[in-house]
Amino acid sequence: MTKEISIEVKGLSKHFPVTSGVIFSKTVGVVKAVDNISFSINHGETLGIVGESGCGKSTTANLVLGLDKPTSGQIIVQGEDVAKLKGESLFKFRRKVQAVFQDPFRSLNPRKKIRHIVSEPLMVHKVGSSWQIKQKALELLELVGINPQRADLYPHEFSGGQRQRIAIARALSLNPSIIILDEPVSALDVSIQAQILNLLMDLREKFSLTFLIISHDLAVVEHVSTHIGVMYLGRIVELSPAAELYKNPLHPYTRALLAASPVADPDVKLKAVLEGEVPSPMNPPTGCTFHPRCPDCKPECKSREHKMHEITPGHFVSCLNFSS
Amino acid sequence: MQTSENILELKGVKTYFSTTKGVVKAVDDISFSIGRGEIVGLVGESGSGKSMTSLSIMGLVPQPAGKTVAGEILFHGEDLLKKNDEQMRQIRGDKISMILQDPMVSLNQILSVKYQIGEVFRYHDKSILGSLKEMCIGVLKKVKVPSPELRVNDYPFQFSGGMCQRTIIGMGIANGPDLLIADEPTTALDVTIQAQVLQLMKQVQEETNAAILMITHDLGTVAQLCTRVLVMYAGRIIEKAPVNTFYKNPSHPYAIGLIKSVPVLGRKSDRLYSIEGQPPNLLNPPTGCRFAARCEQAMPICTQEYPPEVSLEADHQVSCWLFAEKGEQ
Amino acid sequence: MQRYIIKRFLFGLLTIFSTITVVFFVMRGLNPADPTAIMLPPDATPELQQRLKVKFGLDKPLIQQYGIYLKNGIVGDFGESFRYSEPALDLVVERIPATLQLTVSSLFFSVLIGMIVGITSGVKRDSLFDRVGRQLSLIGMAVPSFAIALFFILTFGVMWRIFPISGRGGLDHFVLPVVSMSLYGIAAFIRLSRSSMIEVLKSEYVVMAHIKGVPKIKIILVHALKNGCIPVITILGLVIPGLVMGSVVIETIFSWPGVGNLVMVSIFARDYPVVQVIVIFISILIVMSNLMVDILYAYLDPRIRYQ
Amino acid sequence: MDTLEAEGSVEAKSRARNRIPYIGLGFISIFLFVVIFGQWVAPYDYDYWDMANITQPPVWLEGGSWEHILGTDPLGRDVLSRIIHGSRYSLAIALSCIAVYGTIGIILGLISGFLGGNVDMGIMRLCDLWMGLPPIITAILVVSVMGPSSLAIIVYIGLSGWPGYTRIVRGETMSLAQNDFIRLARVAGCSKFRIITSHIFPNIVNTLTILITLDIGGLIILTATLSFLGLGTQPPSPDWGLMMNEGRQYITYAWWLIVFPGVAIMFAVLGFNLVGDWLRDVLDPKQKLR
Repeated sequence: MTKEISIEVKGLSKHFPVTSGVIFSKTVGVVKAVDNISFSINHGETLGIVGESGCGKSTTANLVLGLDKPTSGQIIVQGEDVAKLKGESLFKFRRKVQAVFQDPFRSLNPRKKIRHIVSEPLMVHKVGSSWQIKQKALELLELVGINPQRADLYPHEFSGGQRQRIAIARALSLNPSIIILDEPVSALDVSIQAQILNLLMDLREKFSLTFLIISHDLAVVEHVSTHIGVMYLGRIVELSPAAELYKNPLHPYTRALLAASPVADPDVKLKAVLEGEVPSPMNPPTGCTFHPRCPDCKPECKSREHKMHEITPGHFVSCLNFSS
Repeated sequence: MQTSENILELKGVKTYFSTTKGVVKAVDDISFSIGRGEIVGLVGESGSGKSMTSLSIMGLVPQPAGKTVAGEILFHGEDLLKKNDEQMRQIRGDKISMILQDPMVSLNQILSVKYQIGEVFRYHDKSILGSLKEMCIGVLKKVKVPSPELRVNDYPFQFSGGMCQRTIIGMGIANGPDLLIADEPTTALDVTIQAQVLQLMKQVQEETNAAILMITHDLGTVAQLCTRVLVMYAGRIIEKAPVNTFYKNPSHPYAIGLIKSVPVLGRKSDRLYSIEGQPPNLLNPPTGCRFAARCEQAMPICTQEYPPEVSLEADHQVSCWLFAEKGEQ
Repeated sequence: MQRYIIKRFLFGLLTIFSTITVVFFVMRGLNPADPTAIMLPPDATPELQQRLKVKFGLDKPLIQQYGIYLKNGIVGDFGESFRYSEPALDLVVERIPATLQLTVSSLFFSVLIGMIVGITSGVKRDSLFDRVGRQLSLIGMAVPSFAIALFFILTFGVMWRIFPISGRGGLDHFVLPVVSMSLYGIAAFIRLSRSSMIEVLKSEYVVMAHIKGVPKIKIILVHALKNGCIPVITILGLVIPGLVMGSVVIETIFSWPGVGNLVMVSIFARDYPVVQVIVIFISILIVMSNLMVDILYAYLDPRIRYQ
Repeated sequence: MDTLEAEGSVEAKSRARNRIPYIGLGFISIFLFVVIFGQWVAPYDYDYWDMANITQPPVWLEGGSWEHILGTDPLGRDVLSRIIHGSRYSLAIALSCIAVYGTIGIILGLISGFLGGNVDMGIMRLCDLWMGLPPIITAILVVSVMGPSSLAIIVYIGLSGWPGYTRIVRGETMSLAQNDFIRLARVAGCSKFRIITSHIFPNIVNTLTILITLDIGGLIILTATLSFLGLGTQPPSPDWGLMMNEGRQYITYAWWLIVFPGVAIMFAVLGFNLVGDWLRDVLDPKQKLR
């Protein structure tokens, strides 16, 4: 496999204005949902992004998918800047990047037969004749383990896991090279979750796909990813190869997250628990946004913002303790 | 069972729902007991009937469709199913209390926190013990809500999710219950907040020595908190074991599959084990073992007759033909 | 909280102002008929007509008329009625009490009876009381108030002669108009508060209250009632304009000497100054009642209070 | 709790399915039958003056006859025939009103809900101001400009009814737009037009069906009321409200002139309300629309 860069994100920010007013609205503040993040994913690799709710991970997914325009920064997908795409070029870009989202109950149009759900991208992009499209849809269903004889049923006749399979079939229909997975298994039961994760990994192998997987569940992300980024209040605080992150977590937040994730083994006991709660993104703390909860906080942390530093090859962290 | 005194004992409890399509057997013949100071985990996937089990104990099965039709629920040896509404009301919130899953919707958004905590005292004649406000502040202090004197007058929408769940836990333990049922208490919370709440519950348990029935789908939470595990599948309990035995040496094929299908941090494998298929419909559950259709080791008898509960050790029971006499034929 | 009320108040003023403006231009600008033609006998000379126009200021350009209208309006001069040659404002003001008595008492009965029956129905869902109440409320919503009024006149007024059927006088004059005006509202509030109650009783915080061992009656009176009132109040804001419509109908049928009666007479007589004053009165009434609904909202729902 | 809720909604839905409103459907079928075949069913023309039999009581009273089952008015017109012909006016006016304000309301609601931002803001402010303009004032304005007629009713209701639809459609559209299948449609490259027509609109059809069914009843009442006040249809049309207005002056000795049209209104409205209620239970188990 060549080390070809699939997605490169440079200094990406997305700020949402907060407005108030009954008749005339005025901007009273900004939420920095995503604040100056950078990462890159090589072809065939999987980057997992973990973080708690409101840390900006879903906004990141929307930006990479071109559903939202960034406030600043660049997203370069196979040589093209997503933010600059418009009209025809954006339409073409859609063929390369597809997505699977969290809630299998909300990600399929309840009024359409699953055959139409799976073939809609093909119809919109006019790939082949209607007969070919129909055949392709059945093949895709078969591929993800749905009996093609059920193609004329509606989504409500399927269970959560099956719906997620249908959503995956749809994402694959245009032969994309990149798939964005936004919490793909968090709405599923444990035994179904394993089925879907296995399916995703098989498909990645088979079609040499590049994944960007977003989840709050560190164990799931660790299981499928080659690299992991940890997000806190709109920023990536640590980015490293998956194995390295678990063995040698550097940022205090990463350590806290690892300690807080309950492990399904009674011998591994919960370690130190992080105090306090995530501050409001409308009013983030100065300096390092993590400093009010940080066990290793130094006076300078309150005022100085940190840049990412490469500690070992491929392992970046944004913390004063490691900025040599 | 392993402790001398059982706080709660369920014997053959069945809770059914009548719908126009037929009877849904949400809880079908389950028996277990909880000793003083134990933390018991009731594990199962969505739809397995674990929430209905807890509502059956509370006597709060949604009426009129649902009803506990058979069995005994013994609390300190007295059958809760034989109590009238007023007697149950006095027990609820005092001797038995419960924590619900989503803290943001289980508090009434338009009543103050003070009022809602106060209800626990007011309706169990505890208000003579002191000023209601002081007692409410005490509750918030116990569950470590910051600056309780000020926050007590707030409304739930001014609290974060974690604080709401702390408040609910506080209400649950306010009257020193013997049994606390926690129905997915951390599912709606973020990872770091979840850890705080779990730690709080453990601490509370140590202080009050209340028994906790922890209902969850998260095997991680169970491993961290519980002393004993009950596994529920499609309305029935299929395995009961101490927590160490359960994780090290599970017996029922479903329990084995469940444990193997969870990704564990730091133990990356290429493939997860996965149980193929879907749980059965509780409207018309299969006559035999309910897991038979998904089981790799299914035998002919599995689809014909429900397996009896077999004791492998003193406190390790399993309902599976692999361990029962007839199954070896 | 105060900011919220002030904002609502300012929005109300804007509504009144835009209503006045729209009404002025539509009535004087788009209107094909010449009001002076109606005031005068058919054989009147054009010169007489012109003099009348000058008298009422109708000869000036429309925008200028509007300016004059606003300027005079601020000091309470809304012109003279074409028909009665009296200040339009006085004509309307003397009829306001009669209308308010009618509308306020019907609103009171609608809300009171409707909510009591509706809440009881919701709590005792599928009981005999609920089933009977539901059917009656369905029928109540299917009969227009003018039909009820005529039916009452027929039975209580004409056949049995129990209650007077026209005019305003003692308390007995109130019975038929108020009852016929309230029935639709009662039916609507029964249905609304019932479904709102059922919704609230299903919620998690009611389960939580049961878990805490709160007695059922307290759950209904404190938890469910307060939450269940919020959608009812929302509808209240929408019911009030309907009530104004109802009062026009009822006042016409029972010859009730109120504003609703006057507006019908004035429309057919093309007595614009009076119609305009009535329009202003109605929009003030509606804006004020909306403001009251907003305040009630803030009182019940702390989420608005602490905005 | 999730299973519990799922069971609950399934139960409510199937319970509603089993309780088909036969009475309501019956009323509607009779009403529609009369609307469509009234011409052939009615014994007389609505404006036929049988001067030999004026103010004749219904057949079962003394002086009544089988020629005029429900009696005649002081011009000798057959009450039954007038009611049968009048059904057409009620339905036609109600449907035209819905067609006018429904179209405006739905389109603005879809635009407002899907595009959001300043467009949404503008449309919503317009809605607020419009709703602040009391409906009776709109009626007064329209009638004073156009003169009383059925067209005036349609114009007035068409102009004043749309904000309600806009708000509901906007709300539904916004909550649908939160759904991941809309995000996925964008990811697939669907155009805005396609998303609105093939993803959003089919999902609000249920809501619209309920709204329209429940609205027809209300509109029959409203138009009858306006005609009764003399603001709507003019004589000699057999509109039910107008019939009651004309019958009012004979209330002391010809009660049938007001009772029968009133009963007709009641049954027609009751039919639509019963069916609308049932539709809401079946199609909207979450009871978003009260």
